[in-house]
Amino acid sequence: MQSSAFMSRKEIIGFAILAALIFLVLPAVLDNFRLNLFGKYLTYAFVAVGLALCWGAGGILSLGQGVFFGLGGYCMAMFLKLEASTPENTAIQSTPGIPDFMDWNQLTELPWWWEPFYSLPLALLAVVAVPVMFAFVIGVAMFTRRVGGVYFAIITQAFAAIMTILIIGQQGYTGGVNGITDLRTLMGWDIRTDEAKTILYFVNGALLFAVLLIAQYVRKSKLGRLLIAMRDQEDRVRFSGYNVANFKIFIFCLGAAFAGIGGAMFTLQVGFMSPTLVGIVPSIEMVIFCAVGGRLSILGAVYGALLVNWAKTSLSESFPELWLLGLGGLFIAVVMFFPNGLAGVWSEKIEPRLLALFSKKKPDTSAPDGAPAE
Amino acid sequence: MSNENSDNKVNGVSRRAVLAGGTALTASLFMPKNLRAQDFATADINTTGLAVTDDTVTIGILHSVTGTMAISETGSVQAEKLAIEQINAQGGILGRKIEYIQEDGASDWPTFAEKARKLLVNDKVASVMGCWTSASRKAVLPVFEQHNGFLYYPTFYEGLEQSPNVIYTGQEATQQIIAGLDWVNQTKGAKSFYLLGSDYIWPRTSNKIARKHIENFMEDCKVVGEEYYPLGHTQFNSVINKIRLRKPDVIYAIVVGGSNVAFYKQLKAAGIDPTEEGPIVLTISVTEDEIRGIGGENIEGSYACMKYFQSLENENNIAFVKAFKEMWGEDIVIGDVTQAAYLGPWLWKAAVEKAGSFDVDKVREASPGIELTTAPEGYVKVHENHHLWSKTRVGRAQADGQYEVVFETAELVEPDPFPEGYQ
Amino acid sequence: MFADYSMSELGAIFAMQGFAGLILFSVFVLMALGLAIIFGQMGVINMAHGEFMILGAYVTYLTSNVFADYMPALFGTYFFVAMLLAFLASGALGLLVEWSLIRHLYKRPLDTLLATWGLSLILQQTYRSVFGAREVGVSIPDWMMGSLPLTDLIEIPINGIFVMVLAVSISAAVYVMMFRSTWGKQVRAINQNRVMAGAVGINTEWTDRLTFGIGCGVAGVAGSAFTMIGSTGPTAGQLYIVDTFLVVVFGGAGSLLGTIASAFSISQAQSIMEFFLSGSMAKVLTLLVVVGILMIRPQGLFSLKLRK
Amino acid sequence: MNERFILKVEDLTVSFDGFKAVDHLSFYVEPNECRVIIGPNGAGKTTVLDLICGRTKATEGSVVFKNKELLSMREDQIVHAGVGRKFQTPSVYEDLTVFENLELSYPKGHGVFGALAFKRDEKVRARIKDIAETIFLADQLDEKAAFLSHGQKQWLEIGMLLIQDPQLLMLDEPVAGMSVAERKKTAELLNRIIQDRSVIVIEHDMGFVADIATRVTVLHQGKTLSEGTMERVQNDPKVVEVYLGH
Repeated sequence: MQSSAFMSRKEIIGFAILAALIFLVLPAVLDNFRLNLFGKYLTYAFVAVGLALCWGAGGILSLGQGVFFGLGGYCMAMFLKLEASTPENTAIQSTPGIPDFMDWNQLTELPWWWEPFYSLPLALLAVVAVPVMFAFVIGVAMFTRRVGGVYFAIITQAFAAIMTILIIGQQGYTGGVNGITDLRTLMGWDIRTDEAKTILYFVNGALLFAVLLIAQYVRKSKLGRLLIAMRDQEDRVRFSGYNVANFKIFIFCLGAAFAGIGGAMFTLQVGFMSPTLVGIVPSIEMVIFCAVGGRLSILGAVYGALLVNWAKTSLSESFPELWLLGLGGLFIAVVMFFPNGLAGVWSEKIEPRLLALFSKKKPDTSAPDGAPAE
Repeated sequence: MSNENSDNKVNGVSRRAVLAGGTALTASLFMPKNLRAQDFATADINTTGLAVTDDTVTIGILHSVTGTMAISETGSVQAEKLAIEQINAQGGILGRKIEYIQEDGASDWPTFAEKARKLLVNDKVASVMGCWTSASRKAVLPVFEQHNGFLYYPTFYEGLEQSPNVIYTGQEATQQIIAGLDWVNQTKGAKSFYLLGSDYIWPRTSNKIARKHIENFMEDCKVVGEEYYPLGHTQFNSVINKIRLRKPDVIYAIVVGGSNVAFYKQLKAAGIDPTEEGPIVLTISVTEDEIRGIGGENIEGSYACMKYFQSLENENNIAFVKAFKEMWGEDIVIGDVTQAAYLGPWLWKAAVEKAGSFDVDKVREASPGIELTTAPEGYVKVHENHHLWSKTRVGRAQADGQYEVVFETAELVEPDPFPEGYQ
Repeated sequence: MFADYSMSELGAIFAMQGFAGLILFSVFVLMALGLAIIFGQMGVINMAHGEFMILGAYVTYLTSNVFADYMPALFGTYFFVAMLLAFLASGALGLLVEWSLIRHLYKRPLDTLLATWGLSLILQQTYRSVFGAREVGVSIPDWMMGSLPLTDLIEIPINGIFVMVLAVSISAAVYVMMFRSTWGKQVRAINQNRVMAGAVGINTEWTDRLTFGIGCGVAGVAGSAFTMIGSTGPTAGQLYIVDTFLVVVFGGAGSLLGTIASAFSISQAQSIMEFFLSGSMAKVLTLLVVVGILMIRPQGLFSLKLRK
Repeated sequence: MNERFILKVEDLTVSFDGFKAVDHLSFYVEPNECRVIIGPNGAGKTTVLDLICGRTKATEGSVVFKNKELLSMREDQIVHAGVGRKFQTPSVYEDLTVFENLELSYPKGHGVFGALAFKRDEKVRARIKDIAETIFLADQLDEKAAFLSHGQKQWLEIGMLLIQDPQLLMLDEPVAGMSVAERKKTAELLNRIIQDRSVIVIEHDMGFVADIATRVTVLHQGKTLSEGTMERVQNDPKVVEVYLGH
């Protein structure tokens, strides 16, 4: 009979393997520098998991996830920047006590909307709330008017462009193209030391697992099945009595919240936030992380983010002039040959063989190959 | 995991080119007496665990080879490699050959930070030649300060910064702006200025300084317009019409990148031809490098304010241009930043030799006061504030893509990254 | 702002500003036409559209070099040859891409988006390896630069006129192909009902390929024309992609007339706002207004109300 | 209010760029009535159903169901009011199992958070099993809908409507594309489920129509051509001319 358990045995094993990788294997084999790098990659995994829900399950492709990642990251960065801009640290400025880039832009007092970011709880709330509010406004406007598919993708991409131009243009308030840099401490705790980075890596990993568990819950709930139903037969869902727009708005907001958390963790681990993470290119790259991992699989999304970024770093170290070719080729290969990404390769190619290897019994591969006869 | 980089410690440059450059320079170089490696025990000159062996020292090169900034940063990489080859041909530093690890910042600021950390933490490089945009420098700055690295930064920039871990071999904004404005006012009688720029911090800060100077320090002069366009903008007809409306004596343009090409082509097509009567076009953002993309015929007659032009006629520069072309090809051009990047390894060499050590703290201590008599731009000197004393020059663009130098300051201009009265 | 100027000066400025808007309009039309064919008629999202344009620009660059080296006497006319070659080169690349990539993805429009983005990265790197990271300077024949003084005050840039003429003639050519040729009929038939079109004997495979090729070819011509006003470098194509898609979507996909109307309204809005506001804010406002209108009217400006 | 009719369609009009697909159409449906709409292709049959269930927005007119105006309501609100709609081509969720297909139609947990908190309890299981037996799919509960035959998909969709227990059921060509055996079984199924509720059916198969119809409405060019019992309609000369006669 139907099982609606939170996780199947296979999924428990999958989660356990990923947990072992993130919490045991990587910290054991990587030096501090590399571990921090993987911590950075894992922040993209937050976005990729959100995309696996929005796009993989719900069929909503957003090319503007960088906006939410950036908003979360900027909220965190604003808090850290205020903490770093004590009057003592900024004594050489014409207005001490405000962030340095404001001083360069002749601002003489902190803009009112920066004030809440003196408070850590408010800043942490904003990390999630600001991207969600943004996603909510976009979602309500677009989904209630049934904008979907390609149009949604292009309009969200336009948002990424608008956001970048705005952040760069309003540099007195946002730090402009440089971003918000030189972040030092979190409540007095120096985030730049090796120990801090290691701790942040584990915090990041724990948060990622929290997000993964939420995603798993959503996937396994009736809402998760509804998303798949909507992707395939939107009208049928509507005429089964569901307000389809609400579900899309919810999942889009959830994806935005995940991205915001990822952005905040990025700021903490990398030490700054800049508009280059908001624009069109990073937003599309985030989609690729998800596609490489397998757009249907939330665990796959994490592996996708790790793998692509690791490939990017090592390719650009060894063949700096060729990595774009590799990345471009990867995009095409995934779409053309592995539409279900790593997760698909695993479940279609590797897993059956492993099973065959471990159980002496011949694997039962006879999937139903057509509609049953009358 | 950390040692896959041996591949890019390249030495694939023709020996002839290096030797030619090397000998040409020796003639004019103030050479310290020949230093041999065995005179300096590695343990003495490297007490902090940098990548120094008995016969090599490793430094980092960190620029964008890919992405939008690759256009600009290529020249810097070439210049730095040339300087390294020449130093090695002369016997290296403290008897040690310089090897380099090149990393790609990929026009992406987090990548710059990541690579900077890798160079400092994993590769323990003794110094880094790198960065181009302010954003990339701001991104790596905390990394350099945290891990006590030493960066030579080649680009003219907006100032407002002075890090103990950076030597700024390009001009800060006042060095590039003030003398040029005074010159155009005094020799051309210009009174009204239209400020224009790409929308980011360098053009905005530079225009701010320009505006303060025009309004506070130049008699009867005024700014009649100030305007910014997004990076990558390619349609300038509207602003050209606005310029027509305001009839400024000078169009002060700080447009960068691809926008530059569009701006000058459209300016010319709109009938504002700097070779003829009409507004003077003065820029601080177009070097010979950029002219290649714009096309000499499209910018001919405009003035640029820099510290270096390829056409400078002094012995140092003639030798430098010759060596550069032999190494990188006859049709290459050399811009202001490329020259500044070339100074980096030489300044570092001088500081290390003065300190008698590769230790960053000692090199930093030795740096102020370092002089180069061999710089292609002429004589330069490191200021207490880690910027260079250098001359400001005005050049007029020619159809062949070169600048004709029409003015240079009599004295070296003092760097002033936090200018009083300009903030 | 206008207090110090005489009426005739103001008139002249506004005339020129109107003209600037028309040039921007022509630029948008050229950018968007190729995409309107590909996206509007085939539903394929070609994120490498900008790179096809830049291919046209590079072809123009090569042609100018060949003319300068071997036929300096004919240099004044090379641009026409270059545009033709740009069309052929980008079109040929388009055919190749359709054959190797796009045709496998017709049922997955969002996947074409990803695959063509990958393609755009590959093309960028290829341009960089072949032509170098720096922008190349394309020499434009003298007669195409400079301006035409209409009155003492009004000057019209010649390359602007050229771009306008080109936009009009290419639009006309596309219109004729679309609505007068067999190919156009087939394209529209396939757009309406692929299975039926196949059933009545239209070679849908070849028509698709040709459509994609022609769309890319038009992009190549646009890129060739833009060497007069913009830059030619490996990543220059990226600058166009957002504007281009917005123009097409705003016009209502599938409607050539809509694309032109949308190019007109966006260009006029942007050009007017640029005159009164700072450039960056004008751009942000234009994009916001377009996106805002699209939210209210997702089908774009022109679209038929159809029975489902 | 007049309680005689459960559904009152009055003056309903929709035009697509000037073409009136439905033209000032009025008809009334009584409780427990099975109304069959017939008419030539393009008569506007499917459009009428689309208008009632909110899939297409009407240009003018009114549709009143149990004293509620449907035209101003969203699709899901119309469903909650008690109107169920089956599409012409079977539309089921192919990636989900038969069980899950039915479960999603179970009238509980229709809000976002309701869906998140929805529990698959015994009551739900029992009801789904019950329905599955009705639609001959009790043995296929764990199978993905994609692997069902065309006829089975039609049944599944009907089952998805039944589980909501609508008071007005609208079926668009429920036996189209079925084999003879399936058709027979479907007729049997329909005869069973049209008890206790009102039904509007679009159908071409006259034998089938005669079997189930209480009253028949003949549409032609968006207007009512004739209305009444099957017998009366069949003998209407206007109908014979445009529809049955060719």
